[in-house]
This record gives sequence, structure tokens and C-alpha cells, in this order.
Amino acid sequence: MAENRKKLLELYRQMVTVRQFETMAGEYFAAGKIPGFIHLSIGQEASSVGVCSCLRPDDYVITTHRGHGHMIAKGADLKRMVAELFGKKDGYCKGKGGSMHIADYSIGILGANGVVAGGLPIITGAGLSIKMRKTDQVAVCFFGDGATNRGPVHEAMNMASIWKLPILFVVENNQWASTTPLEYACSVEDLYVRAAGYNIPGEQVDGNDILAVQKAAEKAVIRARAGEGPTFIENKTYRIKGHYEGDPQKYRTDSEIKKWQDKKDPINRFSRVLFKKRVLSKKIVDQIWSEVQTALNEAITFAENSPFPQPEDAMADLYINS
Amino acid sequence: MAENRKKLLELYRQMVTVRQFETMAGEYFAAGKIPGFIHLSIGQEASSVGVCSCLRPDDYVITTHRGHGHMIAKGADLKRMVAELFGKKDGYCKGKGGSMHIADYSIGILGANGVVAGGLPIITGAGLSIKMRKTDQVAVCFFGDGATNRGPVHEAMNMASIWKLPILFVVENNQWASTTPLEYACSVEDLYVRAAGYNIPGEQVDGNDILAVQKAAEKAVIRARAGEGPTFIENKTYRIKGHYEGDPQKYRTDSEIKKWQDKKDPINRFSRVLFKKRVLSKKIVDQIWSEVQTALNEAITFAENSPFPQPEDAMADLYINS
Amino acid sequence: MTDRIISSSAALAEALHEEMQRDETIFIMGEDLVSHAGVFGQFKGLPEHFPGRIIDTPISEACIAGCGVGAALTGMRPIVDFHFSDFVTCGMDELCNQAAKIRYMSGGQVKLPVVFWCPDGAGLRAAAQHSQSLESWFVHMPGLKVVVPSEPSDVKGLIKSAVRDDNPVMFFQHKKLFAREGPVSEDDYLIPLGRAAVKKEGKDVTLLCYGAGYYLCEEAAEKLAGEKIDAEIVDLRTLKPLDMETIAASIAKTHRAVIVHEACLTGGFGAELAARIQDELFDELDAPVKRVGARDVPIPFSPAMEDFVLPRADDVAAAVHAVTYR
Amino acid sequence: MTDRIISSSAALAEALHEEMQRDETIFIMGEDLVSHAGVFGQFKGLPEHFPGRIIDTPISEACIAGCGVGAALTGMRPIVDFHFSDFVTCGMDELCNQAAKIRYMSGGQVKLPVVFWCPDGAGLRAAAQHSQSLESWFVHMPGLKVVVPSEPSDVKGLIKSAVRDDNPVMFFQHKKLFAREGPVSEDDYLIPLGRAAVKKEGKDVTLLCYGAGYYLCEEAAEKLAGEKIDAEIVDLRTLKPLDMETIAASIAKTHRAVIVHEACLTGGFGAELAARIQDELFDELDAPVKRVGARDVPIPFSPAMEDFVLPRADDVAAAVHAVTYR
Ligand SMILES: Cc1ncc(C[n+]2csc(CCOP(=O)(O)OP(=O)(O)O)c2C)c(N)n1
Ligand SMILES: Cc1ncc(C[n+]2csc(CCOP(=O)(O)OP(=O)(O)O)c2C)c(N)n1
Ligand SMILES: [Mg+2]
Ligand SMILES: [Mg+2]
Repeated sequence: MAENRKKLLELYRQMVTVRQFETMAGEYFAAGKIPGFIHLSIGQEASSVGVCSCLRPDDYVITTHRGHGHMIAKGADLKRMVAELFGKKDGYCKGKGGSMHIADYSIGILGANGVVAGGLPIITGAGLSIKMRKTDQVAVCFFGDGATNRGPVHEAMNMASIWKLPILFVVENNQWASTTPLEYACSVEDLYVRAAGYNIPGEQVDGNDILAVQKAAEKAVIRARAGEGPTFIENKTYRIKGHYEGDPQKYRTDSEIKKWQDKKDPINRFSRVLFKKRVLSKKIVDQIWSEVQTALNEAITFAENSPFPQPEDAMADLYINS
Repeated sequence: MAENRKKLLELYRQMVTVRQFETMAGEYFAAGKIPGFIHLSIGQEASSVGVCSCLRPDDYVITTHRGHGHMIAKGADLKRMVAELFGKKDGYCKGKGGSMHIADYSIGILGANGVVAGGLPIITGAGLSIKMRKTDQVAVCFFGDGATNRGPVHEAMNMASIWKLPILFVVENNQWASTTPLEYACSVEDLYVRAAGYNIPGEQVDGNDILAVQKAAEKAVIRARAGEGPTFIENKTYRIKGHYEGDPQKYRTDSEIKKWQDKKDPINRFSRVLFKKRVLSKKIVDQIWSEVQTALNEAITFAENSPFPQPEDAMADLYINS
Repeated sequence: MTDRIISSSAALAEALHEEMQRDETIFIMGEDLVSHAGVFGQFKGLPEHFPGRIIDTPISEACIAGCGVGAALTGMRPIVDFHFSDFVTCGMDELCNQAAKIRYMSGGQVKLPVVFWCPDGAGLRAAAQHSQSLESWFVHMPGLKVVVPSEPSDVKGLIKSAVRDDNPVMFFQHKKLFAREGPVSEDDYLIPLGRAAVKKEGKDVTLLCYGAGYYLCEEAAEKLAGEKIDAEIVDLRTLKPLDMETIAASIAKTHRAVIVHEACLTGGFGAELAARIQDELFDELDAPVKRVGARDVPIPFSPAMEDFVLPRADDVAAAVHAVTYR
Repeated sequence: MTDRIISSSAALAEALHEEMQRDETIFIMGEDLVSHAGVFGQFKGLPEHFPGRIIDTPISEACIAGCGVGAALTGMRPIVDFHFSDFVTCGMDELCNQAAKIRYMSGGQVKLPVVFWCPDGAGLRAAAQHSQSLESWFVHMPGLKVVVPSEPSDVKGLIKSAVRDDNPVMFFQHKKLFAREGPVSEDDYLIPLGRAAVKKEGKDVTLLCYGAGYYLCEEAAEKLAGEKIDAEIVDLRTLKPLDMETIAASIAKTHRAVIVHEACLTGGFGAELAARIQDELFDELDAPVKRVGARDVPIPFSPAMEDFVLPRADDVAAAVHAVTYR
């Protein structure tokens, strides 16, 4: 019971961490501290945290252009994350990748990807590798609803199925792909139905309910570790912020966004549950938010203090000597 | 009735034409008259003829590396076909394409394709064009069971569905993709089940029963012309010859092939039906086979007499002046 | 009629507006076009004026490119928006094995009037997968034409020619140049594909460039003028077909050439051009042909590194010094 | 140990056999490999000896290539068979946006030991979509290495180095050379990537070649010998990294260079090489660098046309005449 309580609190803390990280990133982007463009996952925290809570450190995760949450949930170091977003030398990629290519291979993050659906063929290779090396690792690929219409998704799902690879295909169906709604671009309303075309169990999950996500992921992980093959999980959720920071969002109304805030907000929802279970109290909430803020402040200080790479550093890290 | 009789005889004649054409091609290939490599459709005649019998001259067809049957069924000129296989100047492509790239745009054949599944994105464009030009044409794409695992198939089916394009996706499931059996490479046993993932009606048809094929195609064509969108038809059949002429076929047994010959042969099956209906008689059969042979002989003579292109002709036909 | 000072985006939209008005078989398809008039706002006004002819697609680059092929084969004149030129990688088969080859493989039975419109280039801190300049791949693919305009007036005249061309055309525009302004005539004019422009006359060295490289040359030429080096700037505008005549005429005058592009140096278009010049104009050259391009690494994210990797006007000037020293 | 006369296919299979024995993380995946030991029989013996390590795949080039990336990132050393090099078009994103860039984008966190094995080239009457030589695309993509062996002994030594390399390597072998025989040592030897071979010494002209081009040069050199023109043949073997040192040494001796490849001329690797030579070795050259390659059209089907499009030894000789005339 105490154990369970601890776990629930940890889930809550993780979601708060993702939320605060993203909020911070939006602010620092607006302030001109983060170059390029960034895609925030506010509103989708239940998916990243819920799924990754079922994983071991040696499991693999591939994420997308909207990958900060997955990084954090898999255990990434906030300091090096912020430093990377700032383009600093102590960033995960020494400033070479930025938000869209952030990765920490030491904790099994096989990279974010700037190419939509770019991760699916790679995760299939990771799954094949697990099978050939005969470990019981699992490999998780997050991707968006928009990504589901790209060909490599089809190739990967088929291949993972015929070889029974230990893979979780996790669609974060936030109902929008940039300016394009799912209902326009996608021939089916519910993405999980496509799984049947590959003989893969598919499930649609309330993606803003972290316990539901966790339950589905847990089942899929057990299946994968047992060598029974891949699972397709559709986490139905909603992107609260623009596609990228600065997005004019002419394609949707404020009232649509509103519908997904407050009551449906995954953190609010989970905290209501935890309050009811008496796991959370106002005091604990304040404590967690302020601890996370402290950690984040440290990360920002670290990143601010980290030097920019030297221009010539651009020439390093392309080939490895072998 | 007489009308119907004529139509049935025409179907039979077409199947015989495809069969004899392919047999001839195999012989001329073995004799060194046809350069490169060729893929024959013997055993699959019910699919090509059955589907194309539902089409108008202004409808579009895209075929594959195994495309002679579709060409013939759509009304191509045997003379120019043989000439192309021989690499002659009077061939459809002036000897530039050969078997794998044979095409007759004047009868709506938008090309064979040496790239497996290469036709699917193109047919989608043809379907879109029909819709934009507001005609009631339909566009048919043939492809193999092996092709179904390529990504562009997925992209095309989704796009055709969301725009309700007038397309027939016709899989000729001959159960083998080169050396690889469907049951190994494909995560589902029945390919038509994948159609549900695109909200497209899908149907599996006994692909060696030409009347069954015709019925399914007819329904799909009516649906397409009515603006109701694409249909997915899986013609289950079998490739009697090797993947290419000269294929050592170590991957399958003679007895497996035998199972699909004789009784299951699509021409034999159809002739049994026609005999029963008294549409065919021994005499008519002989007459048709010999008429087809005569036409084919003429085509061969035409092709033999056609000159080879001049070496420098290679430099023509790349760009059009505009 | 008079020239106005407008941006490359505005020039593009104006040209397409005129063409779409003229020919109703023209349409534009790609991702995220309608609501923001293209991801860079480059099609401003078109969605309202031509409803149903600016078509949003799912994220399916292979099929989008193939749609361009299929529609072109059946009576339409599609313009396919590739969103970011980096994603041509997702449609290379449709571009290179289909669009480029179909007419030829058919023995000339058909035409393929399709434009593949690709916003390319770096400098936006967009990192390795959103910053490439890949034009040289397509120069190495018989059957395609390749156009890379620089100034807004070129954009207008060249996109019109590309749209009217009956062959598949790869059309690259640099993302950082969309907002850049220049004089553009109100006339309905065409710039033929395959004609370079001498944008500045000079007698000491020929600067051969296209796309963003043009502005580097302009800047470098100004600096060099201060050193009494009189550079001629030839903006190639079309890489295939290539206007060797204009190039040769310029080099016959200057006897020195520097090629400038943003694509990474090794295997870039500068390689082909330098190879041809040293062969066809060997006796005209008083110095080797120098090339200026990005360094041979992926584009890094962090600003100082990205700037280091990309060619600058100073690099152009340095190359000019190297060839005028002799 | 002794040399045997064996084919390129046998050399490839032997080398892979040795490597797979040595390192159990090596495996081969691709279409139609197991039953016929590869579509050209190039992996003869391997399916029996290494069951489960030669893996048939569905027809899914993008995912196959991506599998190579994913497996390489997680402790394996995959060899990805592309079936025909023409189909790299179906996996260009995985090759160029993923394999080539992942290490760099990650700031050097990982290695990617993967070989993309691509049978290329024309001459089999296989027409436009089964006959291309596309190596120059990958030379223009930082992060990839590019290897193109010619003789069986090179195949053996180079594939071993490619397999042991921790970077992604594009490995092209010409389909018509599989059956071609030559002496191959029984030793377990490596040919380092980035080292060219002077295969015939000569003093009058340097023939720079790789892959099938090597045999054209060999044939041409013999003819030229009859005319008392003494050609040196430098087989580059690796295009990236490139052995400029050996090239420079040869040209410093001959002062003339002809580059030979089967890829179509415009934008081919010869462009890059000629551009570098005329720049770096300008004062050594007594004549322009000439390039010999296929004509700039897709490969046509009919034999006389295909032969006309492809470069021949006579073309090499003619280019040599052009540069030795001066
Ligand atoms: C292959 C490719 N095509 C297009 C893009 C441009 N793009 C970036 S994100 C995006 C939308 C993705 O939508 P979705 O998969 O639903 O993910 P989300 O942004 O909603 O998390 C698009 C079109 C890209 N990065 N890669
Ligand atoms: C993209 C691509 N990959 C691989 C090949 C090589 N190849 C040609 S036909 C074929 C098998 C095709 O099988 P299927 O689609 O079932 O058609 P079938 O030959 O049975 O008619 C393969 C792998 C190709 N031509 N194109
Ligand atoms: Mg989305
Ligand atoms: Mg098949």
C-alpha cells in the first residue's frame, strides 16, 4: 500500500515535471533563449508518463518531434535537456540536435525524430535486435495520429507482427497533425482498428487517464517480454498548445481547446483521483510543484552557465574512428 | 441471351489470348528472342480478364512487372506488345521499356511498373484527376500480394478513401512474392481484411473463377462511377510459372504447383462452365484457340519484321519540348 | 507595367494566381496548405481564390508525389508541395524512378507536366533534418529539370515557366528567402528554363551561383569592389537545362570562376559545373575553378555551429582572392 | 597462403562467412535471401551455415533499411541487402535522414555499424528501373561511407572492412561482375576504406575508376599500350573517404587524368573528382580532366540502345586521346 502510494505519487510528480518543463520551454522560447522551433506536449502527459512507467532502464524508446515528455518519463536529466534546447555544449547532443533530435542512448532513448514516422522502421530494428540477442527488453515507439498515414508505419507494423517483435506502437492521437484534423486526413475515426490488418492486438485508451494508459501499456509490456509480439495502443488525447510555439492556429477555435482543459486535463484528472484516494493533499501538491520547480531552476541555471559550442565543434562527431 | 453468349465467348477468347501470349513469350524468351527478364501470368488470367471486362476504353489501368495479361485484357495490340518484348522499334515503347515497362496510354494503360507497388501512388493521382475533372472514369491498379507490404500501398488506400476516389485496388494474391510465401511475409492470411483499416469495402474473390472476379469488379466499378469511393478486391489465385522465366524455384514443390493446374486452372474452369451452358463446344474451342494462334503468329511476324531501334534512338523521348 | 518591391513569397503567389486563372487544370497539393496558405504562407490568397484547387493531404509524401505523377498523366498540371525539401527522401522513388523515367520508358507516349515545389536551405536553426539543399541529386537524374531561383523576379518568371513546362520540374526555393524583397514586374512574363542571368557585369572573375548563393555573391562582389576586384555575377537560375553559353561567355572574359551554393561541397552542383568548365573552357582558365559550399557535415542546431557550417560572403571573397592571386 | 581464382560472388560469400563466424552480432537481412542465397546467389552457403542470421523480409525497403539502423543502434552489426540498388529510392529517408545523421545529431553518443549492400549497374537488359548506378547521391550525404569494389580480391577485403566499420557504409557491387573471376587470397585480409590501388603503373595518363569502370580501363589500357600510350590505372575502391594522396601522386607523374564510371555523366562521382583535381592539382595538369560515363538518359531496354548509352573501353581510349593530344 505504501509502495503503491509511492508509485502513484511518482507518476504525479513525473507528469508535473513534464508540464513544468514544457511551460518553461515555451517561456524561454518566447524569450528568444531557445533557437529554432519547439513542439510542446502539454495536455499529453498521461501518455508519456503512463507508458514509460512500465519500462525498465534497458528498454528502448523512440520519440518524435514532440518528445520532451518521453525523455523525461524515461528518466532523462533535466539539466542536459535544457542545455540541449538552449544549444549549449553540455546539452545531450552538445548542441547538435536541439529539441527535435534530443536523445539519451544511455537510458535507451534511441532518439527523437524530425521526420514524421521516422522512428517506426528504427524501432522495428531494435525489436529485431532484442529478439536476436534473446533478451527480454521491449521497444516502444511513440508517434502521432498524423504519422499513422505514412507508409513506413505500415511496413513496420507488418514486420513486427510476422516476427512477433517485442514492440509497443503507441499512437498519441491528439487529433491534430499540424493544421490538419484527424477526421480529414485519416480514413478511420479510430486508429486502433488498423491493428487488425496486421494481426496485432489494438486498443484505444483514454489517453488523458494515466492509470488507463498504464494498464494498457503494462499488458503490452508483459506480452512483449513473453515473446508474444507487438501491441498497438492508441492514446486518445489532445494537444493544448499550438503545433509549434508561435503557431497562429487559424485551424481551430479557442472553445475547442477549452473543452480539453481544466476537467479533462490529465494532471487535474489524476490529482482528483489521488485526492480521493487520499494520496495527495494540497500540501503535497504544493511540495511537489515546488520541488519540480526547484529542479527545473537548477537545470536552467546549469544550461545558462554551460558555454555555447565553439563554431568548429560542428566538425566533430560525424564519423567514429573504427 | 445471344448478347450474353457473345460476352462469355469474348471472356473466354481473352483468357486464351493471355494464356497463349504468355506461353509464346516463355518460348521466345527461352529461345533468346526476348532480352532481359519476363514475368508470366499463366494461371492468373481470370483476374486480368475478369476485371478489365468491366472497364471502358477511357478507364485507367496500372499494372505491374507481371502485366501482359492486363495489357491484353484492356485491349492492347498484340503486334506492338510482341515487338516491345523483342526490343523492336515498332514496340509500344519503341524498345525503351520492354516487358516491365510496357504501356499503351491511348487505351488508358498508365504503365507497367518495375517497382513493386510503384503503381499505387500513381493510380491515386489518376483517381484524383478524375474527380477534379468530374468525369465518371474509373482507375484500376493491379498489384501483388508481396506488394501489399510496401508503405505506398497504405498511403494510397488511405488517400483514396478520404477523398472517395474512383479506384479499384486489385490484389492478385498468387500466394508468392518471388521466393517468399504470403504466409511468411504477410501478417494476415487474408489480404482483404486490411481494407477495413481504410474504411474501404474489401472482398476476397476466388481469383480463378472469372465470373466471380467479374461480379466483384462490376460492383466496384458501379460504386466508383457513382462517386462512392474505392474498393479493394483480393483475387486469390496462383502463379503457375516461376517468378521470372528461368527461375529455379527451389522455394516450392512441383506438387504444390500441380494442385493449381488442371481442375483449378481458370481457363479449364471457365470452359467447364461454358460447356455446361452450351456456349462452348469442342469446335468453338478449337476455333478460338486457332484464331488466337493466328493473331499471335501475325504479331510475331510483325515483331520479327520490325527493325531494332538505332543505337542513337536511345537519346530521344526523354524530355518533351514545351 | 511598373515594378513593385515585393517578397519572393508574394511573387510566387502572384505568379501562381495568374497561372491558375489561366489554366484550370493547375492545382496544388501538399500538407497543411489551406489553413495557413502553406507552411511558410507562400500561397497567400490562393486557397480563397481557388477553393478545391489547393488540396490538403495526409502526411504521405510517397503518395503525394505519386499523385503528382498520376494526375499529370491524366490531364492535370499538378504542383506538389514537399513541405520541406528534406522530405524528398520519402518520395524519391516517385520522383526518380517514376516521374523522371515514365515518358522515356514509354517511348515518348506521354507528357508529365508536374512541378515538385521544395522549400530548402538552412539558417533557421532547424537542424539536420529540416535544412538540406539536395538539388544535386536531381541534376544526376535524367528526366527531371531543376530550377533554383534567387530573387523575387526570378521566382515569378521561373515558376510560370515551370508550371507551363510539360516535363517534371524540381523547383527549389530557399526558406530564408521567402521574405526577402525585390522589384517584380506586374507583367505576365516568363523566364525560360535554361537561361542564366548576368546580374552584375564585371571583368575580373565570374561568380556562378543560384538560390541563396546569389545573395552571398552580391555581398561579396560589393566587398571586392572596394578592393578593385570587379566581379561578374552569373545567376544560373536553372541547373538543368544549364546555360553553358552564358557561363562560357563570362569566363571567356574573366578567365576565372568561383561557384557558390549552400549545399554541402562534396558532390554538390558545383562539382558538375567545375568539371564541365575545366573541361570545356580549359584554355580560358587562368586559375582553377573554386567552389564555395557548406561544410560536409549535417546542419547542426546550435547557431554558432550552423553559421560555421554554412558558406558566407567572406568565403566567396576568399575564393576570389585565391583565383585572382595568380 | 595461396590465391585462388574465384568469382566476386564467391569472394563476397567467403568474406562474409569469415566475418559472421568471427562476430555473432553480424546478420544479413533483405528480400528473397534464404532460398536462393540471394537474388544473384551472392550469399551462397551462408543460409545453411548461419540459420536465423540470414533473414528474409517482406517487400518493405523503407523498413528494412530502418531495421538496419535500429539494430545497429542496439548492439548488432546488420548488413542490409537492397535487392537492386535502384530501390534505395524506397529507403532514402532511412539512409540519408536517419543512418547518415543519427550519430552526428546525437552529439556522437552512438555508433552505427551497418552496411547497406546494393547490387547496381546495367547491361542486363533490365531497363530503367533495374540498372542504375546511384553512388554519387551518397557521396553528397555527409555521414555515409561509399565503397565500390571492382575485382574479387577487392570485394573480399573491402566488405570485411565495411562490416567492421562502426559507421554506415553504402557498398555497391555491379551485377554483371558477380560472375567475373580473379585471384583472391585465402588469408583473412582487410583493405582499409579510403585506400585506392594503383592497379597498373603507367606514365602517360592516369585512369581513375571504380567498380565496372575498372574493367573498361583495363581493356582501354591494353589498346592504348598498342599505341604506345602508357596508362596508369588507379582503382579508387572507396569514394568516401577518398584517397586523394594516391590520386595526386599519379597525376603528378602523368599530368593527365580520365575518370571512368558507369553512372550517368552529369552529377556523377566524376564531377566531384574532376572538380577536386583541377582545383588541388591545377598546376600539374597538362590537359583538362576528362570524364567518361553513361549518357544522360534512363537505361533503355533494347540491347543496341542500352549498349549505346553505356560507356565502353573505346570511350575511355577516346578520352585518353583527347588529353594526350595536347
Ligand atoms: C515526413 C515528414 N512530413 C512532414 C513533416 C512536417 N511535420 C512535422 S510535425 C507534423 C504533424 C505531425 O502530426 P502528428 O503525427 O499527429 O504529431 P503531433 O504533432 O500531433 O504530435 C508535420 C506534418 C515532417 N516533419 N516529416
Ligand atoms: C520496390 C521493389 N522491391 C523489390 C523488387 C524485386 N521484386 C520484383 S517482383 C517481386 C515480388 C513481387 O511479388 P508480388 O507483389 O506478390 O507480385 P507477383 O510477382 O507475385 O505477381 C520482387 C521482390 C522490386 N521490383 N521493387
Ligand atoms: Mg497529432
Ligand atoms: Mg505474388
